[in-house]
Amino acid sequence: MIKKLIGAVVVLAVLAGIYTFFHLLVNNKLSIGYNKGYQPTQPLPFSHKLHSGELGLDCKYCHASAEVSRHSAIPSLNVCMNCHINLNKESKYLTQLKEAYNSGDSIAWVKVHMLPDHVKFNHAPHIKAGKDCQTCHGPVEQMEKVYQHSDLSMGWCISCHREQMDSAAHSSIIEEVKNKDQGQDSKKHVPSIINCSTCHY
Amino acid sequence: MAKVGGVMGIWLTEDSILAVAEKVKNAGYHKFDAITPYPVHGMEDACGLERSWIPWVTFFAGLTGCLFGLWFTWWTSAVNWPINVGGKPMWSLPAFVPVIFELTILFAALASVGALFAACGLPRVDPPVVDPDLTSHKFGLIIYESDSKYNSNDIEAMFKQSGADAVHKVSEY
Amino acid sequence: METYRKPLIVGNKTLKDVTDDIASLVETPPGLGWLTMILGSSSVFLFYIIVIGIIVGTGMGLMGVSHPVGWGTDIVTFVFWVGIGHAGTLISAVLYLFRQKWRTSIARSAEAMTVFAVATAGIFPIIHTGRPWLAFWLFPYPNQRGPLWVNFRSPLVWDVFAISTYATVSVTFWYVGMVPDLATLRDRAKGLRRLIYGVFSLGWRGRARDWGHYEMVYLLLAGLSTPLVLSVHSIVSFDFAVAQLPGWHTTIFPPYFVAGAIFSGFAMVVTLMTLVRIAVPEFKKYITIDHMELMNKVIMTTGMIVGYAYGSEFFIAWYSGSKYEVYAFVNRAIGPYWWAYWTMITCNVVIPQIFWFRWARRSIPTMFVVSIFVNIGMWFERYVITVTSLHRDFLPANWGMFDMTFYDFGVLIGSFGMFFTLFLLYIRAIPAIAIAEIKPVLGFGKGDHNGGHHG
Amino acid sequence: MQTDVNENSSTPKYWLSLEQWRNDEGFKELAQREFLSSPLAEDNKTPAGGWARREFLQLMGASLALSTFGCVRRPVEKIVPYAKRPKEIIPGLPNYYASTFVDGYDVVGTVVRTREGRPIKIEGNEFYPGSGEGLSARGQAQILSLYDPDRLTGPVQNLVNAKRTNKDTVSTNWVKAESALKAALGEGGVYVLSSSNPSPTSRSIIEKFVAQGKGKYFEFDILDRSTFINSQGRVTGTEIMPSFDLSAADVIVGIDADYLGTGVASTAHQRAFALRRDPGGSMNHVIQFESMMTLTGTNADERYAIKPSEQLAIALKLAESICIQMGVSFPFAWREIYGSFNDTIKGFPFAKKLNSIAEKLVKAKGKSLVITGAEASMTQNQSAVYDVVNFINGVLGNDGKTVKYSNSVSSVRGSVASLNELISLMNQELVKTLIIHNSNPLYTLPEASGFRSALAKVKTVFYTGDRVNETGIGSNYIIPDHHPLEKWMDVENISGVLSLSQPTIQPLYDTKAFEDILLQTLGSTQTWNQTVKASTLAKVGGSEKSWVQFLQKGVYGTVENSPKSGRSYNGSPLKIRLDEAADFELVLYTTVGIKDGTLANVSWLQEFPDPITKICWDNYLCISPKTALDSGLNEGDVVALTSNGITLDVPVHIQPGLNDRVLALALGYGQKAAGKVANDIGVNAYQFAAIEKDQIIYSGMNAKFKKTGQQIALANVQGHHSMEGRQIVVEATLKDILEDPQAGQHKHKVFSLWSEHKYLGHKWGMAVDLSKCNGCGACMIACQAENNIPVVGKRHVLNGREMSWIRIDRYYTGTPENPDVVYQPLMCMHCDNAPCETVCPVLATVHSDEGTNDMVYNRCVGTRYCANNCPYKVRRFNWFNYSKVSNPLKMVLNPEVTVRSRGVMEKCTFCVQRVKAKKTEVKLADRKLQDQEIKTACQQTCAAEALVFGDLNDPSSEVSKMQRSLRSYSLLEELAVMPAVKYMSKVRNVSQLKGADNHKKGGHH
Repeated sequence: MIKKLIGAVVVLAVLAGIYTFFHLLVNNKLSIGYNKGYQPTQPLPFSHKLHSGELGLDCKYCHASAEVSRHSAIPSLNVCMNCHINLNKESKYLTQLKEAYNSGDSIAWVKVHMLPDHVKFNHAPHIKAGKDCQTCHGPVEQMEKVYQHSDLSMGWCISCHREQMDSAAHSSIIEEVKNKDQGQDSKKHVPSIINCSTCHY
Repeated sequence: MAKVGGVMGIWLTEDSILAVAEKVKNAGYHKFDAITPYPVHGMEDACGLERSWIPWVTFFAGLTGCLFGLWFTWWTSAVNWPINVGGKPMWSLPAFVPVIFELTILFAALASVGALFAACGLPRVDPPVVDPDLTSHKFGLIIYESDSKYNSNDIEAMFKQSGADAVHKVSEY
Repeated sequence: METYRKPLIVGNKTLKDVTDDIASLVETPPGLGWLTMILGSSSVFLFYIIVIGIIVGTGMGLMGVSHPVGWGTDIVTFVFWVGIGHAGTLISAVLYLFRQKWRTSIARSAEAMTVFAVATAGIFPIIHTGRPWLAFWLFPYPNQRGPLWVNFRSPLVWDVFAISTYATVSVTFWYVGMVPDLATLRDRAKGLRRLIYGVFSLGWRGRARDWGHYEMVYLLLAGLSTPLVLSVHSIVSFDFAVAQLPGWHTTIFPPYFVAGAIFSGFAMVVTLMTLVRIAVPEFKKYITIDHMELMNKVIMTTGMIVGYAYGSEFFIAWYSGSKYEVYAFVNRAIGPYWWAYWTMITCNVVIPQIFWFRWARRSIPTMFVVSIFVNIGMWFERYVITVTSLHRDFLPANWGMFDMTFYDFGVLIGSFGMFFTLFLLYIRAIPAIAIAEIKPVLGFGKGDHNGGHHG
Repeated sequence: MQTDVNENSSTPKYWLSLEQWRNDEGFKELAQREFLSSPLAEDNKTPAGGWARREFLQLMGASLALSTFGCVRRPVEKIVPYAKRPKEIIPGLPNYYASTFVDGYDVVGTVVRTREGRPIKIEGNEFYPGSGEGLSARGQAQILSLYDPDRLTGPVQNLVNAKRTNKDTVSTNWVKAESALKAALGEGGVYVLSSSNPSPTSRSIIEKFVAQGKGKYFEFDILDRSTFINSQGRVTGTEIMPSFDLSAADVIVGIDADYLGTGVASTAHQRAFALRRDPGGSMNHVIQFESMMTLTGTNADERYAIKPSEQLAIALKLAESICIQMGVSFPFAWREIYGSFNDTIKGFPFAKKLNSIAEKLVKAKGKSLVITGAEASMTQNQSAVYDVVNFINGVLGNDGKTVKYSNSVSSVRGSVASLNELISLMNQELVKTLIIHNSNPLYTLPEASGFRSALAKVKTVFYTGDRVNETGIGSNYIIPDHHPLEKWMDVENISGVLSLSQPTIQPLYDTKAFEDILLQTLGSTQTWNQTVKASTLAKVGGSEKSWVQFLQKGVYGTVENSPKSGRSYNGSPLKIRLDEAADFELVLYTTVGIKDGTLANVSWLQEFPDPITKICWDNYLCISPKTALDSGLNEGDVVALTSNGITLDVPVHIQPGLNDRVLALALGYGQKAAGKVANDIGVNAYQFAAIEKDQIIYSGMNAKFKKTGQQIALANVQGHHSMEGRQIVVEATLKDILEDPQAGQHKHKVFSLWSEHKYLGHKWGMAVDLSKCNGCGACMIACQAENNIPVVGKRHVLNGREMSWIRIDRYYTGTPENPDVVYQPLMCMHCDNAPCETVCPVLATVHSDEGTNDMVYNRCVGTRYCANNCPYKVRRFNWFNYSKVSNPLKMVLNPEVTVRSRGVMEKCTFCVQRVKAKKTEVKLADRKLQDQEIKTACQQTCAAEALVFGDLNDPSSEVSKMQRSLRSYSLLEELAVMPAVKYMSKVRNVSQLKGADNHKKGGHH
């Protein structure tokens, strides 16, 4: 009898376990096999904590193209030099930087946030939609050494896009569109942000 | 389960084992069993066994499989992530029938076999062997000591006079 | 079938004889014949593995498939093997439900054939994909892509469910039927063999109550397998029937495919049984000429059903009035692939007609040759359906041709290597005839009460 | 705004590591073996130095290399930012530069799209007069020639032998080469030979140079047009190449003209022509007499298959009956010759028609046009034919109306005479130094011309070509010029219209602008760039502002539109040579794709199926079905073709609609040293040509052939050439259409079993006007360039494995002797009820809520079920790892489109990347999307404007209007797949359709 009872309990426990695992996985609470937390060492120990956090530089001062282009782009060295041409604090890294700049052969930074080539992510519309850099990149202003904050899995993207689709703003657009024949007169156009071709083409 | 021994007789023909089984049943024994190398026709009646309960397992397992299939196809393609595929409705039930059907069969079949194992106490690591030919061409009948009328001598005598080829005292079967 | 009382097993075997006869094949060391056969088949199997390796490593382009013929040898051979895989369950399940006692002698091998045929077939859908290493995406497993599930509207997903269910259930069925026999072997064996058979026989004891449940489950499995086996080939036929391609888009496909499956399946059983009879003369007593004749009757009947399907296809094509449909079928008969079509007709419809003659039904060489032809014919049936429909469809501009390459022949031949290797191993490892099933029908047809009243 | 992309040199090892990463996905060497037939098969050898310095690769390269491999493996990736970023370059955004594509006489204004300083696509320049946004297949393909792996990476010296047949070259440096040139200049006797040079500045510099070197500058084109210009001179007194205004012509009669396909200004002509093929407006009537089936002929309403020797007879007959009807006197000098043709004319199967054709011309006088001048017209009597044709136009008063001499095509300058003069000078050993620029005479000129032997007498030969080709082998120094996309150039194609081509990338290799070399040798202080600017600045208005405007617009000046009064025409005596009728007359013609062979090493063009024959990767001898029957020849049988005492083995292609006495062979093939792609493909038909005193003969030569018994499989991308009576291309006569716009269509009642999905927002769709489409195939190459579509090579094409996302189906209707031809561009139909989606097990192809059929490469496992279930068969499968492109070809890839890996399906996406880009732009600018703001690559390049893409939910959009038209129908409507692409029926301006019976059969389904 006892045996049977134990057996039953074990079975139930296992079932519950499987369910929770799948639940977490499917709802993106759990990430397996993604680069989350990837924190490579860079050729120069550039500190976002210092520049962005303490000196309070705006992210988009260096990553300017994020607002207009798909790439937020690593700043070209002349951007660094805008300040460091005058800021002549003695440091071997700064001298390295200057050498690289003068010789013109730049610096090979290690890429932290890597999306596969079949994912066409575009920074500009996300910034336009009022997303903070931190939403995806995490508290960069506190990072001495940048690491990957989100797992950047497809589920992770989708979950956020789903929220947008369910948001009040979106449904209001739909309403407006429905009223104004197929949305042609409507100022806004229906965002199609949950298609495959939103990211894959 | 606690080990239960008893007295086992061995017979050589199907007819005799049937007869013996009848006899033992009529003699008022309840805790006894026949061991045959193949399903002997009419043995259930002879031993007074009731019909197997496994069909119920099969039925409900099948039902579960069916409902699960129904829910799963609906939830994945109409609720969790509805996608416009070929202009078809999100929940295209007719197209889901094959999957649901297969799941029904799968659940039912596996559950039945599972039930069989449970019912026959399989798998069993060290099955006692009284006579290796019991799985080939001999027939045995055992009366367990747990039976209220159990008396090894009487039983042995009965087996002998009903033409047992051999009679063994078994510590466990 | 039992209108006339002929013994199912000849030679007045006692129960012990039966055990000894059947067990001996497993217990005695293999003969030269078996060794040569296994050597041959396993080397073909090895070749098969290499060919697949090259294809997967380099690309599907190595095979003949192209544009517009996107499916070729892989799918053709897949359907072929799945078809073969049906006879087993049919014999063991459907005939069981119909209380056809004669099935007992061949059921075990037929089921084995099913299992191996399905295994062989299962390889093809995987290797025919462009990226086989991702084939697991066809299973709806929870994932971190949204989650992204599968398209339950696609016949290929139906296939995944059908084939895997079928494989599972028929293996279970086969194994459950095997347990008492394994127990028999266990009790005859010593040492390591005893251990192995002991493990696989799961400690079977054969008490009356066990047998009660056992027979019930066997009946249930038979009952479940019957609709399953019919569903599986129907679903395989949906791969074609659900598409809108002229020549595929046909409602007749499910019954037509099932009939074809039984047809080819029985043919393959006859092929194997004739071989087994030659290999193990003692089995002639159990697999008698009567058994063979009964199977030949089935072959002839299903052959004519298939023939009828061919005919009605043409009628419907003409009757539909769709010019694409009409063209597709005219093109089959007199187009560039006429040879395939007429090979199919000859092998499947014409040749089996010889079984109208009793002598043919009862002549081992004849039935062997015929069964081989039927298998060839059934392969060509799938070839005709797949290739000739694809190579000329709606827009003439993208009509094309399909030519088999070395690799196509490689997988085709190789698959036989795999199948026969498995079957030969089975013959030596597992009682090729169901001992526990055959014993009850020993006295059958001898006026004795066993089974007598099941007519 | 010159692109001063600055020079950062990166670490090459970075690239190698990437290559290694790409290589380690299994069985590579097997794959290699598989690819031997494919031009993509080369291993990734990096040319010395060169591309590795390009910073954009540092930025984009990683993502390109990653290809479509899922999130499984993650190599360490590097990002190398610019050291000093050029302000106009924003990573991830394209820059556009106005330029000009010079392709013989088809000069087109272009816009070059660059990404991170790397040109990736060429598009038409909407401001350019005539062609507008249209661009030919060759124009689209030019981009790939920039990244041609066989280009020279620096100057080389050839250790020539007496015969000038030595292949061994040693690389040299510019100092050596230039000093050699300087020495030669001092020595005198310096001559320059080039093809027609459309750049005034360049010409003036060269002239200055040869003057210094006491030599002369010769211009000569192998596809010569000088005889036509001379004829203009004889007949009118002004030696010019007039431009033709097809849009003003109601009746066009062509006598072996190919004004749509390969002729002068063909792109512009296609646009003008299409304007008059709209049954809504006034539709022109087009008549064509031709000895080879040309693109023009297939678009004609009436087409007559003739042989070259009959041109003159037809021309004279027309001239005569026009003169009679107009009451003008038929030139006395011609009567005798005309008389001699009496029997010939009576013999024509279309003899009776000729008078009525003349009638039509006369009826439309001033609004008609008689035109000729294709290679097929270049018989020994070409000047006579041209005289008569020019005379007819004069008599009809078309001059100044449809024949415009005010804006003559001034880029046509070469002449045979000058070539012959040069040869004789060389033979007299007066030529000490010869500089060969922009042409490949040792390949194009037949041995009989004696050019090679003459060249042997020249002391030093400089060649500015970009590879060691036939001419390169024959010259002492090869001083590679920049690629046109790397170079400044001012172009005056139509007199009075100035356009510019500006560098779009830093020179990939150690090359030098030819003009720069000359200037340097002359000791000038100005560089070529400064000279161009200086000389052009003056013409465009002088101010810096006007210069910038010019750079932005790319064009300056306009086309004269006010009709000029006609010039006086006189029937000067015809000089003709008549020899007895040959049983076969050979015609050497040029194809739309390969043309003269200059871009032959561009794999896109080699795999570009010829619009008419649909064959690629070969040239072949076209014979009529009857000839094939009589001589027992089948498609692909090799024959030994003999003419002018030369014999070559060529496979035959059976071409319906060819005169039974005509054999036709394409020029531009059979190159021996053009590069890995083009070498030894086909035979060199130039060998059959004859260079005479003042004309080249390409047509009408006496020829015979003998069956050799060999077979060559011709890679034909089309399986079958008849519509089998199915409703695929709906044809109707103008008359019927005007009565019933639905003429020729058979409507089907289609309904749905379930409720349709709603498409709020946009719903993308396309309309294709089959009456406008002329089948030129520019869209195919445009699509290839835009969407990174790989080339697979002949062997795979033979297997039906070409990858084109948009293809053009060509069907013949009517009889094989004289068929009508219809073209049908076919791309993914983006069906609302897409059969492909339903059967995909893994949801790799599904519908977007903007109505497009999305294809997700990275989800695809490659069951190919979708392709089987696609009734249009527009899906293409990556049978091998085609995307494994060698450098520098890799640089042409469009970073906006995923590079597909092995084993995945691909297809037309409606250029979703363009849609996305525009939508983002609109979103960022908070404005609304305008109709026609988004153009797909195929639509954009289509000079005929036959393809229109847009939003079907917008009732006012162009595409909605077209799809609402009663003329439009959906292909295979009865399948109820609801395509988002609709076709508009093909309208012919004739009384009776040749394929009419077919369509009756195509009744109900």
